[in-house]
Amino acid sequence: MVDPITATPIAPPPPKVDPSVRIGDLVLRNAVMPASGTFAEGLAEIVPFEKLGAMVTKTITPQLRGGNPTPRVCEVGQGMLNSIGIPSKGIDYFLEHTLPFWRTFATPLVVSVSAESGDAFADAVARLDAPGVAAIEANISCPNIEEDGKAFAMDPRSTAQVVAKMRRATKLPLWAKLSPNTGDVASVARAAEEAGADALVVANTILAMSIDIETLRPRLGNVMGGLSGPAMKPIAVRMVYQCARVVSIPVIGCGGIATAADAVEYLLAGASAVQVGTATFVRPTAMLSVIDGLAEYCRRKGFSRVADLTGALHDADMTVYVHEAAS
Amino acid sequence: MVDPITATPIAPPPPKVDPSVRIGDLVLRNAVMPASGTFAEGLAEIVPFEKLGAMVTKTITPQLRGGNPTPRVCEVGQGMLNSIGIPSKGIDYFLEHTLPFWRTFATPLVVSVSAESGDAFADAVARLDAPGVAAIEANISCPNIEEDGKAFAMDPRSTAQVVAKMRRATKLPLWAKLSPNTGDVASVARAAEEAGADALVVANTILAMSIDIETLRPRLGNVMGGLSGPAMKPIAVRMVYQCARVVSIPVIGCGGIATAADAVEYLLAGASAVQVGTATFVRPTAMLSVIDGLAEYCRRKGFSRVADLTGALHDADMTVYVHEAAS
Amino acid sequence: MGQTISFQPGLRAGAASATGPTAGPLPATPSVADVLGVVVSHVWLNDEYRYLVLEAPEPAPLARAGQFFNLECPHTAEDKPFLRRPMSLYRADPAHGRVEFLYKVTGLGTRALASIKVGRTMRMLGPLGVGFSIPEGARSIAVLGRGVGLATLAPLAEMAAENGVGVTAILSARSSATVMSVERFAAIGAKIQIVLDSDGTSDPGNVELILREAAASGRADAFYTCGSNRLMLLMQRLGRELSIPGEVALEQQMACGLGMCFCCVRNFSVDGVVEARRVCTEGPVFRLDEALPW
Amino acid sequence: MGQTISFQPGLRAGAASATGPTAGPLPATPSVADVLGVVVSHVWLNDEYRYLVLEAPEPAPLARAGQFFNLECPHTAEDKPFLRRPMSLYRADPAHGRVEFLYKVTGLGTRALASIKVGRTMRMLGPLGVGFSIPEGARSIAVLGRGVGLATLAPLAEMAAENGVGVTAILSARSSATVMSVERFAAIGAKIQIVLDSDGTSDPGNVELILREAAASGRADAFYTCGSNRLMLLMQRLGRELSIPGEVALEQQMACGLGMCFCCVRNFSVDGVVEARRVCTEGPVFRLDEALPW
Ligand SMILES: Cc1cc2nc3c(=O)[nH]c(=O)nc-3n(C[C@H](O)[C@H](O)[C@H](O)COP(=O)(O)OP(=O)(O)OC[C@H]3O[C@@H](n4cnc5c(N)ncnc54)[C@H](O)[C@@H]3O)c2cc1C
Ligand SMILES: Cc1cc2nc3c(=O)[nH]c(=O)nc-3n(C[C@H](O)[C@H](O)[C@H](O)COP(=O)(O)OP(=O)(O)OC[C@H]3O[C@@H](n4cnc5c(N)ncnc54)[C@H](O)[C@@H]3O)c2cc1C
Ligand SMILES: Cc1cc2nc3c(=O)[nH]c(=O)nc-3n(C[C@H](O)[C@H](O)[C@H](O)COP(=O)(O)O)c2cc1C
Ligand SMILES: Cc1cc2nc3c(=O)[nH]c(=O)nc-3n(C[C@H](O)[C@H](O)[C@H](O)COP(=O)(O)O)c2cc1C
Ligand code: FES
Ligand code: FES
Repeated sequence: MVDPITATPIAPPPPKVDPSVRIGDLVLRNAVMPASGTFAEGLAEIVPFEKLGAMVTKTITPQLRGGNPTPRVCEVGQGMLNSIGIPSKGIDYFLEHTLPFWRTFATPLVVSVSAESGDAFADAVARLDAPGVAAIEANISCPNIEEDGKAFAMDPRSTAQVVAKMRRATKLPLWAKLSPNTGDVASVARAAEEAGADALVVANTILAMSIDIETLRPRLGNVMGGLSGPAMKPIAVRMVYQCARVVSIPVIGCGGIATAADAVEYLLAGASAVQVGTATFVRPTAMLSVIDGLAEYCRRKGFSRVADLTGALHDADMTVYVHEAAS
Repeated sequence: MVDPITATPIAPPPPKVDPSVRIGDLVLRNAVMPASGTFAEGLAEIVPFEKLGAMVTKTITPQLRGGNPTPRVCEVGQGMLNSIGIPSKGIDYFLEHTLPFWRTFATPLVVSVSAESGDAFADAVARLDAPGVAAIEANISCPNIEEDGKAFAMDPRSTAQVVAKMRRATKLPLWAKLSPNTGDVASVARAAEEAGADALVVANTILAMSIDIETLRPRLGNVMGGLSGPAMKPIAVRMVYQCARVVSIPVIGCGGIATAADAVEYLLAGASAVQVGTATFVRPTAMLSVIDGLAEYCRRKGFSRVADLTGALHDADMTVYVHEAAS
Repeated sequence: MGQTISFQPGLRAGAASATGPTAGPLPATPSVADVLGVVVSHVWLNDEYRYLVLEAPEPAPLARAGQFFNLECPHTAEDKPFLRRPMSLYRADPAHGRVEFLYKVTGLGTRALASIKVGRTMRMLGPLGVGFSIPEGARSIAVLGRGVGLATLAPLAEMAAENGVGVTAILSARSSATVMSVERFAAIGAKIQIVLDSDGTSDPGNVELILREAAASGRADAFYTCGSNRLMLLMQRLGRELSIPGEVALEQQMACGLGMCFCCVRNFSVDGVVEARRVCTEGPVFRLDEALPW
Repeated sequence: MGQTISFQPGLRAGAASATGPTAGPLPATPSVADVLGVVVSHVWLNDEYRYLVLEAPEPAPLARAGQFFNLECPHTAEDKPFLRRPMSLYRADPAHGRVEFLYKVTGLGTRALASIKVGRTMRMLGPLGVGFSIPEGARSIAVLGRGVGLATLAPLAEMAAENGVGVTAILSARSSATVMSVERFAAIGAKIQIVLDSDGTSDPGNVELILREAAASGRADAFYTCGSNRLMLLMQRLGRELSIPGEVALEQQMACGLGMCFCCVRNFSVDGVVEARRVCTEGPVFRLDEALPW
């Protein structure tokens, strides 16, 4: 090519990459969104929300809730533990005071919700069917009081029950956020799909613990908490791979994503989009570099659409035992 | 105190710390032993085996087995994945050729064993009741062919079955090595105890995956593999804590221990001894510094016995929901 | 505290309301940014405290007294802090584009921070949080700090002076070797009282006498404190008794610094009801009368 | 290969037998240790290759040609290798207590290694594995290497020379800029043939001619190769045809280097049966006729 004015040769423009992805009926302008509980209004000054694929709220509960004792976080190597709990002002407060803020952005809003029983979940989901809510993300990694406090998503049966109840309660796209604290995430994924989930988010934090050997006390006020950040990435990538092989709804990868390379790993493993959590604490602009880096990777590797990365792993010649542990 | 010869004051000798621990009927000279699969003859030139609390063999299977395709390991941040599989020359070979080597050391030998069904496990355990074998570690994190390849230790029922069969087959101390790839390790632990295990090892590697985004291929020949090293420590510490609260047999902590501080964390969480795996690859003398560091910690903190660290966590004033996920 | 002179660089979303997010879009010009500072000086003041000066682009040097930054500490061979560390503004110099911190080396993060060399860059998120405010009509304020808390109060004293408000500064420390920032307070003509553990003058009884005297002689239209639970309780009690409004700068473990993670909450007593607030967004400066001891 | 002159520093447990561990206690004086080396020189040879010289206590400088070390690479801001990295001995100098490596910067670990400065220390585990051996009665050997494989063969050539065995060295490289160690081979009076991709001389057909000529003129009583699959297959075929014994130094990903983890296996064809062997313990030097392509 030649510059029409100077008549000097110019490099061809880099090939255009389509960054958009589709999660069920929802088309997102790109594959990157925040993880629930790691995103809020305060980030707007640093990250233009119009650049994100979607916005995801902190989990909201039907009623006012306090959250856990402090300390609520601690570092562990290249990761952190949190036991924030789910402090929440309740759905009414959310609809009245918080939703109007989110509505001022053109980016789809995903509302994360949690409740203590299937019926409470259904009721909450129904109440959230409001203008400005693009999808519901059901945080079913939370304890189910009808099952002795075990999380819904630890078990395919309770997952199916709670998702089915929510499905009947709303026409909004319904995403189920799975827990990594299960021995059989693939079965849980299938149960959620069969019960009517439109997408899966894989995964929430991994239950963990850290002890201060000087004070001999747990480093979290709640004793145990959830591991997030790079340390959990290989585990969550594996779960995305296991889930994507057994469901046909989109899987959204989440866990330790800090760079575009991390996001690519999730997409290749089968994810259709990704959520960035802890990385935003460490580098508030992390999501923006993941967005740019994804397009750059596609350009370099000759993919014309970010969506083409989904499941593009070269594993056809490899034998996979989905359930098999390693050592 | 005064030096009797020079008559100058001397510092009192540091208080003696008893490093020994008891695992059921077995008294170990200290709390530190290698993790199965990360220890072999080749280390003898670097670590005097007489200094270890016990020696633990690579898992042995009844028959000759090949192991997995290469690459068999990859790094992930502060940890590694492996899909070695269980290459094994079989029990007969072990008894004839390998056991005599181990018998030359005064340190108790723990033989790790694995099989594909409850009966095969029982048979293997019976054959290993030979002079020089101090205890059996049953690696029940391996796939159970009677349960569609799911690991025995993913489920309390299959754990109970396989442990009960082994219990009937041997009078040797029987340790059950649990898998972290379960949603309810506490129930698995209880099942193993009820079925007759003398101790628990918590835990094996966590199923994980890593992808090379340049080649678009899994970084392990077996696609998925087990995460070990520091990255898994907070998860395994949590599991030790959960297990130690619900069983009265000793728990042996394993996962990411590289320093004495790591070992102290496990002991405070409820472990009676620890296994060091991946750290030996990174620093072949790691076990020796853990041994020395444990005594040093006890001295500094005023514990007269390393065994007194077991469960010494200050959590009495804290509310614990053993099953509850965090976020 | 009734009407206040606002010294805030502009209200931010989180700071605008302690009860919830505001509706409507945020101001177009960001007043918070994650900028790259360049270390221009970094020295030990004594065995424990380091003084760090950075050149940083706006908005960093627009930070006000009581605000803070969330600093990305470097990694060293031994220390690899994962999260950022919050540090109060010690001095902001918009004219020269400088931001200063004074910190105590306590653990992993500050040990790593202490390794950063002149000329190296460091990401700094801020300015964050709600800074100090001085009640309208105040002619003189009393500040009471201990340890690294003095670092947080020094820019408040200067802000007061700039606005023609007098300052009485009671500086508490273990020994004379660890009193810091005396020159800063002296430079603005503050009436300085140093109280020490080493000679018993830091005893709460003595500090109470000093504060009462300041109040009695009209040198304490408002109270400010930072760095000691015991001194905070003392000032709170006196403030209530003498009807002197006040503010306290609090600390809590932080992850995001931006009001997103809810790890930095502390409890406050608001009209008799206990309420949890995020130190990073609703604080770190709070009304003295609502603070609860920690 | 029949009877061999053993140049091994002493048999080690793992190395003693390819079929399983030996019974009985190990030798009292360890011939493997994890020692702390001090970097005395570390320079770039060209854009890709670095040359590293360390002072290290025994047994490190007793290493023999073909053996290797497992190096603990330093951590940098960008690269934090978790596992060690295996590197062949490039030169051992027991008299001066030195050990040298020549390596190519390829990824995380070698990038981090490249950052280590003169005067810094590095843990090095070794010497590890089974080194080269020269058949008894051999008067002259032919070595064929490519890329960094030349580094592994250089000390073999010196060992041959010390034992009065002549050396023909065929050095293959992309271009003349990347041929390494020529001086090393020249210094011992080896007959050197440089073959390049840039002028087509590295073509297997040409290399075959050179090897055949060496064999025909009695300069190839044994074959040695390292660094190229294609060249290994060529030498293996010729070795079989001409009944020339040989050895090949192989690489495989490693974790422990001590025969414990079984990650470093490669397949070999032993009397027609495929057998997996650990490169770290049964190798890295293997019989050429049993090696399988990778
Ligand atoms: C708004 C604010 C302003 C601050 N300003 C200053 C200042 O100007 N100078 C100064 O020396 N210190 C200041 N601190 C305290 C400083 O942040 C901590 O000393 C520092 O985080 C300790 O980290 P560490 O890794 O070195 O210590 P460690 O004890 O190893 O820290 C372990 C964990 O506890 C947290 N932590 C420990 N102590 C504190 C604390 N006091 N406050 C909050 N988190 C803590 C750390 O963030 C880390 O997550 C401030 C804290 C806050 C919240
Ligand atoms: C016995 C032995 C001797 C060696 N001697 C030399 C030498 O003298 N000079 C030299 O330049 N290189 C040598 N190598 C290869 C060297 O170990 C690798 O280049 C190095 O490990 C690459 O690590 P990296 O992190 O820089 O590269 P990456 O490609 O990022 O490595 C990723 C992973 O692959 C492994 N890996 C990559 N390439 C190799 C390889 N060729 N062999 C084994 N593992 C690999 C690494 O250990 C690491 O686990 C030797 C390898 C072995 C097994
Ligand atoms: C401080 C904190 C709070 C969180 N709160 C929630 C929450 O309210 N609801 C939820 O579904 N997940 C919550 N999570 C989990 C994240 O959404 C995400 O699943 C997890 O952190 C893994 O991703 P990451 O490694 O990118 O952080 C929280 C995580 C953190 C670190
Ligand atoms: C290379 C490798 C091989 C292993 N082989 C076995 C094995 O054969 N049997 C077993 O029970 N565990 C095996 N493990 C698991 C370890 O014994 C241990 O449970 C795990 O690595 C966690 O501990 P670590 O973090 O200290 O390595 C293996 C681990 C690694 C890294
Ligand atoms: S630090 Fe995250 S909300 Fe305050
Ligand atoms: S590297 Fe561990 S067995 Fe070879």
